[in-house]
Amino acid sequence: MKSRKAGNTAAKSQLLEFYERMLLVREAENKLSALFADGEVPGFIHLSVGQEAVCVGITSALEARDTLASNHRGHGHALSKGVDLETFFLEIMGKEEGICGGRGGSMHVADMSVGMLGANGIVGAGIPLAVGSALAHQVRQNDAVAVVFFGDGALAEGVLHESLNLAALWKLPVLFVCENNGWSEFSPASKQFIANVRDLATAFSIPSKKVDGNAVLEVHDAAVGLVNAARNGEGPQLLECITHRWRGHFEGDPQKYRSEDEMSGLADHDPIAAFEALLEKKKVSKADMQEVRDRIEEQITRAVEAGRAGSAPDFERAKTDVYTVREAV
Amino acid sequence: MKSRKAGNTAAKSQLLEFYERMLLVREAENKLSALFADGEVPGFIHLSVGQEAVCVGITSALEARDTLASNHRGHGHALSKGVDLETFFLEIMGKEEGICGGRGGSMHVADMSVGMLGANGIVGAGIPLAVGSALAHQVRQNDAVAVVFFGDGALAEGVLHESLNLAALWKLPVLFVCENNGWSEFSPASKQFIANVRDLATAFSIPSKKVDGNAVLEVHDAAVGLVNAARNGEGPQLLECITHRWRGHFEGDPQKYRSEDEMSGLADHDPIAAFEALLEKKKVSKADMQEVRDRIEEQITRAVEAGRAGSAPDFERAKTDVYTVREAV
Amino acid sequence: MAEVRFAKAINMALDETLTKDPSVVVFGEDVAHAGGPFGVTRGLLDTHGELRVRDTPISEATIVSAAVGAAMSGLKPVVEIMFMDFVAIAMDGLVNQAAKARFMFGGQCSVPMVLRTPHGGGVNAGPQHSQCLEAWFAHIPGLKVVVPSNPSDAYQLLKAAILDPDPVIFIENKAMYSMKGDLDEAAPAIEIGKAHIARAGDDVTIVSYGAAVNTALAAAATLAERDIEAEVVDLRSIQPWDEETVLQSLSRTHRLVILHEAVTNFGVGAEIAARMADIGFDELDAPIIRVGAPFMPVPFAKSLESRYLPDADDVIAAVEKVLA
Amino acid sequence: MAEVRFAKAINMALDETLTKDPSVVVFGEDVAHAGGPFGVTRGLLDTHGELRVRDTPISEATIVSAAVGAAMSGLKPVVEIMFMDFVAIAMDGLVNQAAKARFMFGGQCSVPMVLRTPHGGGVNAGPQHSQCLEAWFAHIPGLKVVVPSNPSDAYQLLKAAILDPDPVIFIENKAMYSMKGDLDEAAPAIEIGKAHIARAGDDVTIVSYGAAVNTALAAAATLAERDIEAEVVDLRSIQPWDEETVLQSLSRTHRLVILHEAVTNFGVGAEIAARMADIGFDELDAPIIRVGAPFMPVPFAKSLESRYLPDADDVIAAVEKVLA
Ligand SMILES: Cc1ncc(C[n+]2csc(CCOP(=O)(O)OP(=O)(O)O)c2C)c(N)n1
Ligand SMILES: Cc1ncc(C[n+]2csc(CCOP(=O)(O)OP(=O)(O)O)c2C)c(N)n1
Ligand SMILES: [Mg+2]
Ligand SMILES: [Mg+2]
Repeated sequence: MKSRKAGNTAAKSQLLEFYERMLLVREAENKLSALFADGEVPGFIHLSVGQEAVCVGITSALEARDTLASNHRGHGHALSKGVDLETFFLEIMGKEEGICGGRGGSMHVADMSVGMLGANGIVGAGIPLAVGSALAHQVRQNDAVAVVFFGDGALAEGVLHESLNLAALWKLPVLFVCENNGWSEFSPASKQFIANVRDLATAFSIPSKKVDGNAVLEVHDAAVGLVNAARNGEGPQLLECITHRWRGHFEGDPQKYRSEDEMSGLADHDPIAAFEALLEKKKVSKADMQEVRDRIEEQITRAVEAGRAGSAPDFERAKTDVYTVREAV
Repeated sequence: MKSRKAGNTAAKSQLLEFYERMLLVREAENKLSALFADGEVPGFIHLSVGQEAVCVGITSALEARDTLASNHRGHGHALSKGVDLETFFLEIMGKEEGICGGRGGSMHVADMSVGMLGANGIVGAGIPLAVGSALAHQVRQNDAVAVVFFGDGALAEGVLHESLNLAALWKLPVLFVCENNGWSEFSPASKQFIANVRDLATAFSIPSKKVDGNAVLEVHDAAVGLVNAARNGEGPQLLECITHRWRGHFEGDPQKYRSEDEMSGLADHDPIAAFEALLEKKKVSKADMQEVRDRIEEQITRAVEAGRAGSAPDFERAKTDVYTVREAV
Repeated sequence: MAEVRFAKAINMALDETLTKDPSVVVFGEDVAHAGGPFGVTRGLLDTHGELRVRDTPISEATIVSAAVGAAMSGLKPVVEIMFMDFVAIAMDGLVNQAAKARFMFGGQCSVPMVLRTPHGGGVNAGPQHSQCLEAWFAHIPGLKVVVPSNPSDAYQLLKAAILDPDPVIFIENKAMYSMKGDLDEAAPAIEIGKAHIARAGDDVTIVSYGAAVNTALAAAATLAERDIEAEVVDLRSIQPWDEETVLQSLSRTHRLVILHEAVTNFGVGAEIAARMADIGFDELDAPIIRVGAPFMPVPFAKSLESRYLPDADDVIAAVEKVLA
Repeated sequence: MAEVRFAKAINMALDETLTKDPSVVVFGEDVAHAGGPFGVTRGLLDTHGELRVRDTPISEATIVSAAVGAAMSGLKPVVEIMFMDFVAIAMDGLVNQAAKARFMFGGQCSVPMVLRTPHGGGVNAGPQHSQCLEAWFAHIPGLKVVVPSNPSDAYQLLKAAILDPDPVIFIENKAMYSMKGDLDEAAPAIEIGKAHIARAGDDVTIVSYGAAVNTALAAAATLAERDIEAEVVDLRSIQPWDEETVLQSLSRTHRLVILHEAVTNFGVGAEIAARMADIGFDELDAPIIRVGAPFMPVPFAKSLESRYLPDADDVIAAVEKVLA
């Protein structure tokens, strides 16, 4: 999905591609949720159900050479940047054939071949990593941009401040994306961070925009503009996407801290349902949409099968990945 | 120096007190410079010559119970908060009778009895310490305020961001004082930090002011207002003081990175000369001023003598200060 | 004497000290309203109020340094870092400030704070949520480090840590939170720095701390079936650590195995082995063997993590080696 | 073969690698225009330009983590943390990111970065500007740690570190910057992980690294006057470290003394002693003695710091003890 223009003028095929990407993320995570409940996924996983428009809207504005740093809630970032679905499932199910050999799991999905520099278990850590990646692009003059996704909770980490400053001083090609879903674990954003991220960006002379993070075309259009600016040497850019976390902080979180009102209102913000309505308005046929849904379902079924068929990682092999082993000269 | 009102209405005695405090800091540091050159002060020292109006203007707005966290350029902060001159010299000269027993030296002068929580060798570190101290004041409801001094270079440290946020969220009684002298070691502020500290404060809903940091009455008046606000439960406040570093980053720094123009212009910003002119205008007699100067000179002479007479710290005794040794029960 | 879980024992110590001492405050990420990520601080907010039990933003460096500043200004903060891996962001406050304040200010002040943090694997939390980094702290003069191995010790050691005038790192093995054990609230206080003989034996000394003590005890039980009587020393505190007790045990058994979950290389066990290879050299009849995690990050997959974590079989093999 | 100072040797290695490899970049606080706080990076900006040699703001955490991100995206960053004490702010980038990336991503990438930082006392810089914290890094799988003891090794080891595909911590003892030594640019490369016998001898093995190697050599010279021939092993690299060379030396001398400037307790020497008390046990004829700094912060005053730092007399006393 390379085209840099979309929005209202987007062709039907492109609209269907947005749809397919969002569905892929949604259905992959719904499946992970089920696998987790059944004990087929170890550890803990953080789902981005309800937030699919953010990752899809933004990664669709990127080129393959662009890099992406992510956070703990990174499934959508990874899949929409192009990580292969089967090796993705294999990884999260802890298998040797996983994209990271089962060493990292959900919180560390990475795929260097598509510029996905990794999910990250340390809140905020992706921010300076992306700044460094952008530095590499600038020094190597390879016309690439680095993007980082972080939540509203990460705003409180000092590295954000340091990174905004450094990126602005050095005019680095980096796009800061704040996925503001209103929650930081079990605490509401209002009790976590008092400033507005766009005011911060302004203080650091970083252009910024705020969009409805559940409207994929709106996200995409904004991202296209900001990514182009970054690519054109205009320095760092920031995009705030307002969205909603549907599930618990992690799977298994009973979410007692959220009101019934909030929970029951979530469906009103469904980025996928909203996009389906838009597709209908744009006269995309039900059959076309169903075809996409069928394809996704089939892909996920196959990926889960692959995941189940994968083998338990070998300890001795894993041990050899700590350092680079060079051929004897 | 307890009065909270000064400025244009200040009494002559209070004006003379400002003068005396500034002179004390200036002459103490000039003497340290000479002692350092002679090898009587080990390690390295950072002088605040030219910046005396900031510490004096602010500490004169504080009560004894208020606490103060400082940085590497902390002589003025310490002396103006009330650290005894003799134990101050003894410390910096590395003597057992020093306020810290010669264990810390210039970068760690502290005096808990006057609420001076310590100079600090880690840039930015005083900021969250002061936030914590303010938390203690709030929990203990002891009507005290915490103040922290930091330079323009410290603005780039992430703890500033974290501390502004936490202090604002918790409405802590803390005054953030940025001593903006335009230099961070050998680098100009413009290459170090792109934002304006007051814009940051605003982003965090923290009231702020900016003053000519070389005009002691202006600093004092602003500090009185902000300290009162913090004390009255209005939460954190921020004061930016524009000033100038006269000496090198540390003693011995040849300052090749500064232009001749800048160096020769420094004297125009002398807070003490400016204040002398003001005193004259306010009809303070030359004799009164001379008396102050004589007193300071004498005090410093005595302090240096005390410093020289101090003893080399005892190693075995120093070793026992690592942990609190409790009496056997 | 009641049976309580490890998490609850910590909660009781917090509740009790908050009640007794108005200068104790508790803060950290999600510790107040949510009662802590592992439920350890549940109920404290309701009982002790918003002034003293607080949720913080995700700002580890400032959480720790604010605790230092508060401790220098009359409070006794007990702060939490949610996973020990995250202390990497907060080392300045601990190492350059808390650990040094007393010394560098010539004994003018102490820094009576406690940092609680969970270490350890076993829950497939992966390389950034499972580390055991206690060796870092044990290397820093000015810090104390305690690691309880059961609910009763957790309760006692945390109370001792909060009472202690110096900064104490209190380490909780996260796999132990639901472990049950007897808790005698009236039992005499535990002194920080004193080890405990968790099991007596004459054939070999196994020194350990934290959750691994239970692994050592399990190994000892199996060894006993083969008539090998292992003495298990639970250090309880690793800084300071009780070298006298270890030396005395070694002087009886003449054989030493050291066990911990942390990476073996440059871990806490290295200091114990090194010290005994000095002051205990004449007592040693066999090489000192350390059992710990291999030199690699903590892996995610079950098949990897279960091989990664040292277990009773590893201890038994080590004991067999020193007895060979 | 020219005589150069330690600082200059580092500068030469940087200059040479910047020239040869366009992916090498250098950044840190005041490293570009000012040429570094100790003059180590002088001239690099002029020669290699603003794109590749940069001054940063005072943002240690971001300096290090940006280096990691840059290393994952095709550069070989060599960054500086001005005093090792300040790495306390930057541990996340090193420990949770750089050290783990290769492993947790299943070998997909390496992180070819170097962190240069000075440790050590001797200049009355006080408790927050003098620490030797290398044991922290040596404990972390995924990091390498090298510590040169003279200009020639500094030159060679830094070149090896920059060529190395994995993250390397390169430690410079700040008291050594003006030390002079011969530098042979054509000498064969030094392999990271191999120790060097700095002085041969049969009576006792003294293992050391960094500036302390020179202290060990001084002690050995004095001991030689008394017909005690000490073998001095310069580890050069402490992670990985060359246990074979140490074991071989011990197998000849049967006596082991370990020396470093860092605090003894839980220091690098603990690992060496512990390992030799295991694999070298049968070779040992005497207790292993470690010589290092006492368990206290580095004090400021001259009378204190000179007592604090381990010196040749301390080594001699230790050797006498193991020979007694
Ligand atoms: C440094 C660090 N501190 C704390 C945590 C624990 N933690 C994981 S996610 C999270 C909340 C993050 O909130 P936000 O950034 O808004 O992302 P969201 O979960 O809402 O997507 C916290 C506190 C962590 N992983 N890393
Ligand atoms: C964490 C940390 N990084 C770097 C340094 C080295 N350093 C000491 S002072 C200084 C510059 C500080 O500039 P500023 O805050 O403006 O204070 P000023 O010296 O101008 O008073 C630097 C980089 C340090 N001491 N601590
Ligand atoms: Mg959130
Ligand atoms: Mg400055």
